[in-house]
Amino acid sequence: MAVDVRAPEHPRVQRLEQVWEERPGILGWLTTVDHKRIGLLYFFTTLAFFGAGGIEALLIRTQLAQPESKVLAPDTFNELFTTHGVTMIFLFVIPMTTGAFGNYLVPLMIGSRDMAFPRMNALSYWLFLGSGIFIYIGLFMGFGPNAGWFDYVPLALRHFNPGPNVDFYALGLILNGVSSTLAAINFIVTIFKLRAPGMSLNRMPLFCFAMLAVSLALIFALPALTIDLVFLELSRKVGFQFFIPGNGGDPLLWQHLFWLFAHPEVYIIVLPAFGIATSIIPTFAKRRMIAFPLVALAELLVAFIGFGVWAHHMFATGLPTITLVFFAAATLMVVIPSTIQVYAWTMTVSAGRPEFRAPLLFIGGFIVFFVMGGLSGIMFAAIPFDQATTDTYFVVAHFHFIIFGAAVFPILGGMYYWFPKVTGRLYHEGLAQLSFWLAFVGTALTFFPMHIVGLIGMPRRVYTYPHGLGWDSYNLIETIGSYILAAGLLLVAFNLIYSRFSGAPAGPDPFHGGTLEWTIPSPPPHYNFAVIPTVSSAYPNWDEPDRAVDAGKLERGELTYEAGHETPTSTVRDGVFDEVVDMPSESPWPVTLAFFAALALVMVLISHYAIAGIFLLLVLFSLAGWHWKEPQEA
Amino acid sequence: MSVARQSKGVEFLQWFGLLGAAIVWTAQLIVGFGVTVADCSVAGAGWNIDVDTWQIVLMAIGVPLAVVSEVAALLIFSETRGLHHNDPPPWGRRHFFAAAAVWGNLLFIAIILLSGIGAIYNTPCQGS
Amino acid sequence: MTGVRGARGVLLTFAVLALAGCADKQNTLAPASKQEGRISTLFWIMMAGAWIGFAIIVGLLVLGWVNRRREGLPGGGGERAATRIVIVMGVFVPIVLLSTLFVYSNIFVVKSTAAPPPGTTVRTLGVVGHQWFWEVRYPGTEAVTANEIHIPVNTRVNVVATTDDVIHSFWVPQLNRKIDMIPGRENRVLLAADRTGVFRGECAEFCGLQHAHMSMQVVAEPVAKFKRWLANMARPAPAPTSSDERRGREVFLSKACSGCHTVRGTDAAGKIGPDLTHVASRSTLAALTIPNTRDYLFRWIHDPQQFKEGVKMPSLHLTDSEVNALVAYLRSLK
Amino acid sequence: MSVIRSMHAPPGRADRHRIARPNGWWGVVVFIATEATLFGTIFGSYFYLRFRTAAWPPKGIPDPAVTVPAILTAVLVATSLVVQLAFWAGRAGRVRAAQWLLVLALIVQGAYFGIQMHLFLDDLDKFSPSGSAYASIYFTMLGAHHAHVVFGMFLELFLVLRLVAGLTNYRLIGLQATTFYWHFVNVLALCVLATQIYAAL
Repeated sequence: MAVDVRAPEHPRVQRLEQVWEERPGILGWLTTVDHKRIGLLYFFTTLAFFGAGGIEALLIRTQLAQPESKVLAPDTFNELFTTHGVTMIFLFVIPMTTGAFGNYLVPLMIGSRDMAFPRMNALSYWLFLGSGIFIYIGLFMGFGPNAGWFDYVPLALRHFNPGPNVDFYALGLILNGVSSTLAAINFIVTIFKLRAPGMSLNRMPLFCFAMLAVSLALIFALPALTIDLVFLELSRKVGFQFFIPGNGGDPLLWQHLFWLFAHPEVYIIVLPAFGIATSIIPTFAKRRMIAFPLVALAELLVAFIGFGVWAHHMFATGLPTITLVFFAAATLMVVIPSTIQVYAWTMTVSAGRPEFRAPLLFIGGFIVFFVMGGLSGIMFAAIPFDQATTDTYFVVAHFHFIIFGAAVFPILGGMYYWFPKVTGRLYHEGLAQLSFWLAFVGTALTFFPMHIVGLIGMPRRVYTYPHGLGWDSYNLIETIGSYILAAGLLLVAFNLIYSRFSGAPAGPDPFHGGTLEWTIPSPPPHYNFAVIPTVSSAYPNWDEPDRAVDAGKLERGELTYEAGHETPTSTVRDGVFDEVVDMPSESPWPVTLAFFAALALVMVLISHYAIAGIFLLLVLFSLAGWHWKEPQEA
Repeated sequence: MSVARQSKGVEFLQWFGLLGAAIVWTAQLIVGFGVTVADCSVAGAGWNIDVDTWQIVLMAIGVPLAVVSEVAALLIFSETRGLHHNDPPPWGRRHFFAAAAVWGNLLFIAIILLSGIGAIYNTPCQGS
Repeated sequence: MTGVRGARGVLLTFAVLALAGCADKQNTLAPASKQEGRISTLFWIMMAGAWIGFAIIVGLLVLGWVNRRREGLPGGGGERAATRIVIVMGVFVPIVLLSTLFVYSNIFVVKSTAAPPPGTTVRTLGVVGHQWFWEVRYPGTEAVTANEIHIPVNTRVNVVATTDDVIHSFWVPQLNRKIDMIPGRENRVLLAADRTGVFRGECAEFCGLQHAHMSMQVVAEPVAKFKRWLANMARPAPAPTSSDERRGREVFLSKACSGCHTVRGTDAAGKIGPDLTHVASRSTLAALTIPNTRDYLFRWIHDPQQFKEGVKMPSLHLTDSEVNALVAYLRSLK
Repeated sequence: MSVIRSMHAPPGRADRHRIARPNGWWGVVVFIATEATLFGTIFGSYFYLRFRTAAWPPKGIPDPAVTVPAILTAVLVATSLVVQLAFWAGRAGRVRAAQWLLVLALIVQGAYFGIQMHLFLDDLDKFSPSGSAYASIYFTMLGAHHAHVVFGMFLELFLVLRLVAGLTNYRLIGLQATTFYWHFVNVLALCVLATQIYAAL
């Protein structure tokens, strides 16, 4: 079957090698537009931030292990929990799932040779890197964000927060938002236009549906955050009055805009995890997903209804009940796409012959934690109960079960699952399963007691708490759990590094996965597919006749496009072959543009607006330089 | 009626069945939420807005429209009964979306009803 | 209600033991008012449902594991049967259950626990959030105090919650839901203790450096006792009797103290710190950070920062004798 | 099945004629979607703040001008036609025509922008954005739109320069995208105008 497609000695394949090869060395990485290399850049960068966020979490837990402890000063604690939140959400989970997994896998799953806008793809990465460095420079200079990740005004305004801490937060996130927006545009067009011939929407892998949902959500959610941050900076830097009650402003405007972004954000965080789960489950259950269309729609529905629930973060602000009920209703019904998926996953596992290897174990853990976090989430749709427990550790427990249990577990499972594809080597199964159990127990121990300690009155974001309120033992258990969890994560890292160098060779398709990435060699060649596959179902790798036909095309030179730096496009709805497009090759401009953009924000931070303007001109200049070289000139 | 025209109609039915209810709910949320905010704020207080009437009207328009889009989905679904969701487009795709939308639209109908009822049965502008 | 309690015992051994075992001072599930009672009932009902739902999913996963060697569902049946289960359990059942929950909680419970409109209760009191203490006012009287809210038992008290600086959140878990204190807004919450006692509360919205040290307590007492307390609170500060106290007052008025604190009946009318007119009648200092004893008061005046880093009150570098005099004076402000 | 494959297998690589919208078109459409949301958020904030203030504009702030902005907007919207003509000319291969039409659009839009800037600074003298929430949102909204006009002019300028070297598929798509962007900016102009003069009605 597909094996023939990869005959490396074939002249067409060699030609493709020449056409798609990129400059080696550091310069190659700086100018790369290859979605796989960009994916790896994202992967390692986000892992670094994951480490930072994890250390922050451990410091927080250490401080809270006992009442009245003095491990951290209050201001340090406040910077740490704020940066922990910002890091894990904006610098780890989202760039990891979209940037790393999405970038690497989407083109492979839809049978394309790259993303629709490769240079813009590189730009998203460099902007993201800039935003991360920007925020962390603040932290290391002792000006870490310190008003909580949702940064409520007036606490975040200059009067109560004179340092540059919040400016690092706001400007850093504006840059981060631009990066995510560009990435989202890229994913949408890629998924719309670059699908292999025959891959009509109803034959698109569920992972791609998830990425499509995420990208659409980002497109419509991020502007609210951007505007909110602009309002905030205008208020802090030049005294605009959006949030000052005396002059017609309203602190709640910040909250409305922030949550209008940040609740869809929550679904943006978990949706790719759904996508990873729906990739891993069929492979190891050895059957196609149950209720496939329903699951696909569910992923889109979560993203869509997610826009109508924001005010459930504001139930305690004294808004009229008649305003709140709209959001309570949507909050309850947004549960149902998730119940659909949870039952579809479990049913697929039951109906198939599941092989509980590490990736599936992590998905199992994901389902357990996601259900737990989901069920406590339902409770917040009950307005009076929400008002009783919001801003307590009950909430902290809820969203960590979602963000850690439901988003990070699939990420870990996905790391194991696609590790052979990316490296060409197998991970160590025994260690992997051990790492799962450590992480599972650690997560349960860390976050379950938070429910109880919240119900018995512990508010979130306190740097210490008095003895004698019955909170001590739970906090100690949580801290112990967090260290077990850290051990589990380190074991994952060790396993992957060790296997990278001394794992057994994996071959193109170690798990017999259903989607297209398993039809090509591991690691994938620069051009991904020697023959652009023609698809007739959502699990093309299981349609062996199709693959045999593809293999035959190499000889005939059908759909091989080795003449130039090209890939075919297709129609949006039905994946009918449309045209062949020239793909741009490596370019120095994205990284240059990102550099100037970051400098412009630094200048805004230190209030040198004229210089910032100059850097903005340089940004436009780089944009011109970028488009001066056109793809067909490659 | 030419085949092209007919397929255009079918195409519209499929997309309306998929998106109709969602759009209706979006409209209800924006208007319904906006009205409550306006009525319960400093300036709006003077405009004596009758929130309940607004909500009833919104439901009276929204629910039927959502039901229509559910019907559209059902029509396509019955039209494509027997197809597999991986069958060749356009019919395979129409079946795919209809099969899902038939259930998805129920959510929007539920949300529209619950929001409306909640807004009507609670006391206007009473802090919560 | 009892049925729920029964169910909770079965469903929740872990949590219940935990909750029973702990101190109840700030426990949302140890209600001391009808309102909080309704809310905790709502919680136990949702909790029961949640555990059932959780058990079903975990059960299905376990079944999948047990059945891992055989194709098809454990009970037989393939794609169609599985899809039917997804639709019934994933769409129909939740729509019904969640809609019921919506009506129960967001129409009935929400109404029966909501803050009453202004002027519909026997008593109204104003609580103003400050970084980081609670100013308590009793409209219609002179009484102003801090961090210690006295209310008559079995009486509906309408609390008007406002803020002087950033957003705080007023929360007495055993009495009712919390309410945010937001600049430019007047929010309300109902307190109606159905038994006497001291109920601890804490600021729930992150409000800066000392968010962790912004607690308060609500003392629900018999009406007569409350009336006596309020009458005393409304009176200006008692005149100093001993020479020590007199000297203390001198220090208080001559040094920076009076710039931030008010002692009614003297020239001290500062608005930044808590009103100290009857400070000696309170059981704690600095929003429940330390007990209000002679020793602690002494150390607090010496260097407040050691207890509450970042608190607005500076160390005035007073001599020990000055501080002793101040302590004597302040302890006389019953 | 076989039907489908025969349908998809292209006759060699030469086949360049397009049966659907190009990637660039989709790219700009999605970009416009997010931009539209951005302005939607601004308009939303404007009316949210309006609800919370009894007098709009607040005391001491003059009503916004109506006539001049209205005329200016009309002029700007007219350039949509010019840019569209430029695209059609380009598609028909008449490169020079396209270039000159773009130049014409640039001149008109430049004039528009100049006068708008004058009005903007004039308003700044009359009342400060840090005086009231009304002023803050007023200047933010106008500033945001002016920035978009500038960016649109930058795109046109870039195309004018590129078209000197003749027309390529890539530049034609760029021209189409820019045309689209301008239509969007002009629709925004109408919405901004409506919001801006709302306070005077």
